[in-house]
Amino acid sequence: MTEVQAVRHFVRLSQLNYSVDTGFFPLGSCTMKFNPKVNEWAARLPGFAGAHPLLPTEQSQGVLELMYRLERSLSEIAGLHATSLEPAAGAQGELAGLMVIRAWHMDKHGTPRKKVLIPDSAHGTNPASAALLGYQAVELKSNSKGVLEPATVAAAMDEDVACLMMTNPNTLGIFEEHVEEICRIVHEKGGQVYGDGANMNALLGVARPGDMGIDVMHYNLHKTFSTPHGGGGPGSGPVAVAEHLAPYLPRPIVVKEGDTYRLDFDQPMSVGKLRTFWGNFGMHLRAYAYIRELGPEGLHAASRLAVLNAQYIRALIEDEWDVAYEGRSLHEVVYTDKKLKETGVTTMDVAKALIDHGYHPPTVYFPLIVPGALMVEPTETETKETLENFAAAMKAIAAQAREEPAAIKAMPQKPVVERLDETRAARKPVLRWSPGFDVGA
Amino acid sequence: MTEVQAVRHFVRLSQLNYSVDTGFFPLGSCTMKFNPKVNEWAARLPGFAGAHPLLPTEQSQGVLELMYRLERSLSEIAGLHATSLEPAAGAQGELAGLMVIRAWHMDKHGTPRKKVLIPDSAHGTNPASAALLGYQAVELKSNSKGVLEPATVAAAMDEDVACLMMTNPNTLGIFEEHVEEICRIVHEKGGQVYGDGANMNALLGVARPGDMGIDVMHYNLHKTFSTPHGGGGPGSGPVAVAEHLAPYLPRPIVVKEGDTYRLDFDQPMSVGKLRTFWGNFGMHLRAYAYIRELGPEGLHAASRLAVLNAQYIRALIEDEWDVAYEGRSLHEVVYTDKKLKETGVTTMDVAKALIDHGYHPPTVYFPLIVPGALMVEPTETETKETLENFAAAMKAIAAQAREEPAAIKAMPQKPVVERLDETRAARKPVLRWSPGFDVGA
Amino acid sequence: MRYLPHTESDIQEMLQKIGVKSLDELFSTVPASLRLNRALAVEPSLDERALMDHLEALASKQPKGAPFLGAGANPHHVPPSVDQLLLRGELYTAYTPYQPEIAQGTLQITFEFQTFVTLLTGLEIANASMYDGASAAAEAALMAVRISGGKRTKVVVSKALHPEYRDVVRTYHTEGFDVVEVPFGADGRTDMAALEAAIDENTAGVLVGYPNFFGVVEDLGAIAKLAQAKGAIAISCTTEALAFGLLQSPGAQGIDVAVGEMQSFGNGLNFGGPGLGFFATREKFLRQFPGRVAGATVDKTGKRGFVLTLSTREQHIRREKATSNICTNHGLNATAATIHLSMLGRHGLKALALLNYRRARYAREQLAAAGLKPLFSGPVFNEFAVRAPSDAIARITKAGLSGGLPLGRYYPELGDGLLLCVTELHDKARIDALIAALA
Amino acid sequence: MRYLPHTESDIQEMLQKIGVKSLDELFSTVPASLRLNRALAVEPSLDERALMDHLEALASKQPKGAPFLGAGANPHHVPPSVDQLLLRGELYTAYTPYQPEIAQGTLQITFEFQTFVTLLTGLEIANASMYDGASAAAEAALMAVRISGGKRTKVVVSKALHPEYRDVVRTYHTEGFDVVEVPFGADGRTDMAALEAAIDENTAGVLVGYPNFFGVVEDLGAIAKLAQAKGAIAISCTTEALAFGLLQSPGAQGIDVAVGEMQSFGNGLNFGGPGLGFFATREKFLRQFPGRVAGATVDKTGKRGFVLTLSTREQHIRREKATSNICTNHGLNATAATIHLSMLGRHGLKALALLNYRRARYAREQLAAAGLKPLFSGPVFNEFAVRAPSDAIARITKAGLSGGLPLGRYYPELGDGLLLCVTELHDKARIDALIAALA
Repeated sequence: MTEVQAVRHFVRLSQLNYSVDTGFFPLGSCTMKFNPKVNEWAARLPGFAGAHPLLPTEQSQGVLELMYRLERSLSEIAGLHATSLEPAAGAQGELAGLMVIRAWHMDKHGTPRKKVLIPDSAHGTNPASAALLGYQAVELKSNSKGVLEPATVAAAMDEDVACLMMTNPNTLGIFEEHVEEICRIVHEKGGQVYGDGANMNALLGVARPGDMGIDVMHYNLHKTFSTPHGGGGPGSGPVAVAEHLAPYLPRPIVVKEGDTYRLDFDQPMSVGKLRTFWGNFGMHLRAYAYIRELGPEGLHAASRLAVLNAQYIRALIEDEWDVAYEGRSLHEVVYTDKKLKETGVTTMDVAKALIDHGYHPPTVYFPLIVPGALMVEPTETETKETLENFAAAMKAIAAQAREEPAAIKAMPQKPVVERLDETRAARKPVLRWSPGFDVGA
Repeated sequence: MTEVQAVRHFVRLSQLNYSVDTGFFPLGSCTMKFNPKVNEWAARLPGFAGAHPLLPTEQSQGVLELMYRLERSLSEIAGLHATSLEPAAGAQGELAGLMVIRAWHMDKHGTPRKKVLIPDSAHGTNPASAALLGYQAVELKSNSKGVLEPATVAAAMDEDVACLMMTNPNTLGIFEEHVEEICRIVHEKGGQVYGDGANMNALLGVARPGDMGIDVMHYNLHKTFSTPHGGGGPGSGPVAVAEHLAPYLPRPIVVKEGDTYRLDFDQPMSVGKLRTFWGNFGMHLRAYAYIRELGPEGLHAASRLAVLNAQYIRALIEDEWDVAYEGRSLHEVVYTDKKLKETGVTTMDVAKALIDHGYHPPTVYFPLIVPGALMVEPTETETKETLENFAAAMKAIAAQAREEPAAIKAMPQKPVVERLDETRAARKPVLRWSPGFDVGA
Repeated sequence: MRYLPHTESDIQEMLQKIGVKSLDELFSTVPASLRLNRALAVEPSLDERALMDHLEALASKQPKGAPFLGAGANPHHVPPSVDQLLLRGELYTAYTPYQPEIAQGTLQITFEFQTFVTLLTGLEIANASMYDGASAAAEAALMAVRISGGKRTKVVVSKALHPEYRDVVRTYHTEGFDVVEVPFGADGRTDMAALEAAIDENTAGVLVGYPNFFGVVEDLGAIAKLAQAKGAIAISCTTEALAFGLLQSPGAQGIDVAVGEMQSFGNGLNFGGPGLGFFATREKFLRQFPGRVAGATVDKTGKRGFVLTLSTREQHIRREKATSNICTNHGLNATAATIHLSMLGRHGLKALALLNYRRARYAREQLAAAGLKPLFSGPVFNEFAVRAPSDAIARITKAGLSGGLPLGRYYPELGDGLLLCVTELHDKARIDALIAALA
Repeated sequence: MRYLPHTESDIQEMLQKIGVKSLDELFSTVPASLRLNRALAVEPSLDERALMDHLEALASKQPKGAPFLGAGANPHHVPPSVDQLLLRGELYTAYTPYQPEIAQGTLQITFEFQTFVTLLTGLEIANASMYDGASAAAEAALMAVRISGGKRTKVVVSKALHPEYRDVVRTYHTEGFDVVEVPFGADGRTDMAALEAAIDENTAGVLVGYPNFFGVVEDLGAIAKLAQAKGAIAISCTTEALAFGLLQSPGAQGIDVAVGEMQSFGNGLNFGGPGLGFFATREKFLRQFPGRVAGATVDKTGKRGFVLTLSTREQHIRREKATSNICTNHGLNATAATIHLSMLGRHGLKALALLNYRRARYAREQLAAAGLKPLFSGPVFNEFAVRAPSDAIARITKAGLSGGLPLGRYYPELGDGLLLCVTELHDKARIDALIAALA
């Protein structure tokens, strides 16, 4: 294709996408906040975009200094000792964190232990990561308020348990108020506590996982620190650890000696390498820019306003939409489709109706413990007016569901395609163009 | 507005525009060719974007060298002696060219003379520019083949005529085959010939205005040399002149002395300054990049393929669409709505119907001498397939006009608004937002 | 070939359909005597990477960092957000919005631009932009003559107006009017007594800078009164539109036409072009004012939309009777300014103007302390003139900085004057470096 | 505050509607003992301009120009057209396309990416990308074990595979399999006799580079036969995907799984990340292969559309039974590669690969003439190792150039080896400068 053909093709395709730059994207747990444009500018500086990972230390000072400064910020925000920037995404950060715990157990107890405790509200990556390392995932039930009881943990905790993985605030958006006691229980049996950092956007400058007793956590820079999601990555999942776990971090780490920054490969206890080179530097620099843009006050304000926005929507639609758990939630709120039960309209139908109202749907059917879950996370970068318009759409859909359920079920009508046949896609997979390509018209 | 609000607002607005980057734009006389992306990259180099026009010569060598190289290229392409890059757009280039002619007459004949001869197929800017300098515009009729006859010029030519303004190929896309003789006639009476460069895209490396006898011409860098149209500028309208007119060019000009480039203000005969500083450098650099991208062979190929594309459309739709003048045309073709007369469908209706077919309409009702004119200029950057699809749409519209004229008259339906009430806009002008702003819904 | 999509077989098929044998035959109407028959003697083609290397080499010859120099091309921060929005092809590869249904983006942005111009100038109507401040000033002078029905033929111009603007006004005056210049005083403002004396019943318009070329803020209210007392149109011309963030608007001071340059918002310097001329005036001159303008209307279903309007004033309709010969304006530059102003908002605009004012004041005070006294006593915004040593430019260049305009270039009588500009691009360290270089 | 749109009155109205008195009260469920109650000790906020100056200062510490170094991060020309398309917010600020109706752009691009991967590798199916070449290699090893139903637990890896890739494969092997390494010969290729000896009935997969870490092109056909003779899966791993423009595809040589790094297309170096892992295999492994995948289907009206499919293999459905724990992939990098490959086309790809090959050959020949002999005798593409003086890096740096990897870092036995890479970014002048520095 010539340049003009390619430009037209991809411009046209881009216009078929919904994105943060085109509208409100309240996708729970994904933290679709605004991606500042200065960060994209920074990422294109030739010194950064053209930096080769294997040049000598003296030819890498600019990029290493940036990584070092980011590492210090992330450790401070987590209240932990050190952070490895290496993991490519949250799931790899999780894997790295579990490997660190595993290595620590091997070192300290001569065994990796066998089990990992995971609350029923956890992300799907948690059990998958545990399984990848050969751990048996043990599910813990949350109580009727949506939080984990110390007694539940105590009952499951024994010396076969390598760690407890928890998300705080959890995937219901609720702060695990017993976190300190839970950590104490796990630690007493020689276990470690892994904190999934997916929901850190609620806590910046408010509270720190390290202060709660959490030993390891990963960040999602593409959530909390505004690096763009890219239609499916790249992400970046730095893993922060308490001091006793620092020797096990993936290698290398960035250190500062005098005025010089260098990669330190001399980590004999390290779990090794999870990927080539030193992490997704392209994302590091955006996250670093974001942290410097906001500073301490800005980060704190971001979390407070993220929570304010979520609670404001909750207050606006509380008469029409059932909240899964009654207690105070923070930066996201999980609704159920209970009030629509008799109409036959499902959570998926609501999601598709929101598309026709001009919004990206919330996360649906997650967490799994909530029937027909709709998980709304507005983030702090949305205006009061946007939240009010969204709330109005949610109410309108609830009303229309009662009056014209069939109309809701026919949505969306506005996008370029209607609901797609996913079963056909999976049963007769067509995964590439080919001369005989003829799916649909 | 915060950055996110502004981004969404302008992204949304942008998506309401048709553009070269979204589709075929066969707007006659406007040369909507592809705008190479490397040129946009170049325009953002800090050394260019941040260059101040009043720094000392030694701090301006990069930009001056570029301007000098562009000036040399434009003079060579025109077959003329020197080019001033100063005019901000074609219309200002025209004005500058006429001023140069006027100053030359004053110098040589002690009078600016009174009249300017302008063929009936000319651009509207030609008489407007002439009038601005106090000249009386005298219209010359083209012959039945759409070209200017030497006899017509001879009849109108006297010693009160400052110049003849002509476009070649003219706005019918037809080469003025008598141009040499016409120039001789004008010159014999002491007049000058001004060449409107709007249609230079037909002639790059094929023939040169200077070789035809033309004394002055302006370029539209935003047509021939692919600088983007920007939704209405900025353009750039360099004016090239024969040697005898060079002393009158706007001041300053760029000169090279040894390895140094500088602005030469020492032009006592100059017509003066038409604008601040030294021209639309932002456009100069894009045009220069374009010329360097294509080189001599590429420029020649561009004109040959531009003509090929226009003639191919003509061949594809010749049974359905009446061409205004029968003879061979070059890079653009003017059609009439004659064959639709009995249907009641007008040229404007055809234009609006093309919108629903996914195309930008051609130029309509221009040139004025063609009733219901539709002026199609595809440019060289379009594929054969695009031209065939467009031709199919033109045929489909002709057919539908006969069968369902009312459907055509209701078009366009696909854009965000239907046909707008232009009379209301002019009668009750609302030219800005205000607290009571309430036009429409 | 790059950008040219045709394969050899495409070309052959197309020629066949057209009914000719070769590409050359398409040009059969061009007389043989006029055919070039050789390659153009332009430089050879470069591949994309080589072209980029070549252009980078040229760009890298330019000095780095923001110059301490405005004079109608003011160095300001262009937010990456503005620049990235401008890179959207839908905006920059669109044409003038003659087909409004598929140009609502450009049209609404134009409408918003007009709104911003009226808000900044305190006037009622504005056009969709002009080439630059100087051509806007010249068009204002032409309009003043037009308003008098051609009966008044003189335009009085302050000598403290930007010299290039005065040049351009003179260039445009060929037939329409005479230009009379009025001197400035020790405060750097237009000499009011001389101005009063110059304005008479033949004066169509009075044109002054605001701030003027020396960065000095004129007393527009008094000037407007003098002009209007003789039935002339009062025109202010602003080369640094950011000043509107802090100064009282021209409209509020009684000015009839406010023109100038708005490159400061969202546009780089680009060696002085393209600029962004703005033109605002009173509603009563609606049918007289030049340039393109967008207006709101409705479609057939009553839905709001925007169109280019009042085009009966324009050349493509009026031809030789048009109010101006302008066709292409500077739409993309206006788009940049509109985006930037939207992001700034009223509060951000004021804050940015204040930051400029404070930094310039700091520089002025420190320079004065270092012995570089102000040239003029009048109030200033972010530009000001000082008395400087004769080797000032050499010292500045040696310090790795750039800028400062020796006023002798335009005003031989101000030989030791150096015009400086300080904006948000000049942080304290950079200002201190300038002072160290000049002290 | 920047990016935070709330005014003070917005906040008060919102708090009132919620029914709390302060922002602090929103956090009432966070125990007081856990509240931070101080500002985070992170660096202070910078305004946008100051931030840009700071980041530019950091970036400017890096060397200029393309390094003579690949080793899995290959310096290539990224056309501005690719970069500018990537700046479209609709592409880079979208999420993973879980709502297909409003993500057809991302989904179709993913589908096109998968198509390109199958075309380049000569295999039948490909996923939507992985983190990088190394994790793709590790996932391929895991898949080989999975295909054997867990019965085979050994993976044989060539020592001429990228050392970091071998590291990563080892890191992933914790429970699933053992890694056995096989040496390379004097030609820089995997030692075939040793390889044959290492493969047994417990071998799940055999993994080699193509070209390998030394830039040497392995005999994939022979390797595939050795692996398959023992029922093992043959895996090739390519760190420089541009080589596919010139070399025979892995699929055509009988390879079962082709993985590697595709950063070379449309992506910068970015200090080594993000990369763009690709993963292609035979259709019969459709239900076993890892990662996200897009497929074509129809909507209710029969119109074609794209969806993520085969997700029953993925963690958000399968949780601990998933084929991989990968959730986010490298979609935007895949988009960049898709755009670049679209523009290159078959012809452009081949031309670009040939240009790389020729320039590298010129450099090799000139280096050899200057006394820097090739380290290996095997055929190469655009990377190659030479015997270099011990101060080679110092000389290169002194010449204002960068790159060359001392092989001793990873292979102590190759102490005088220097790995070099030459691409379209290195013109003759730059190559000659390198040779002059090393001669």
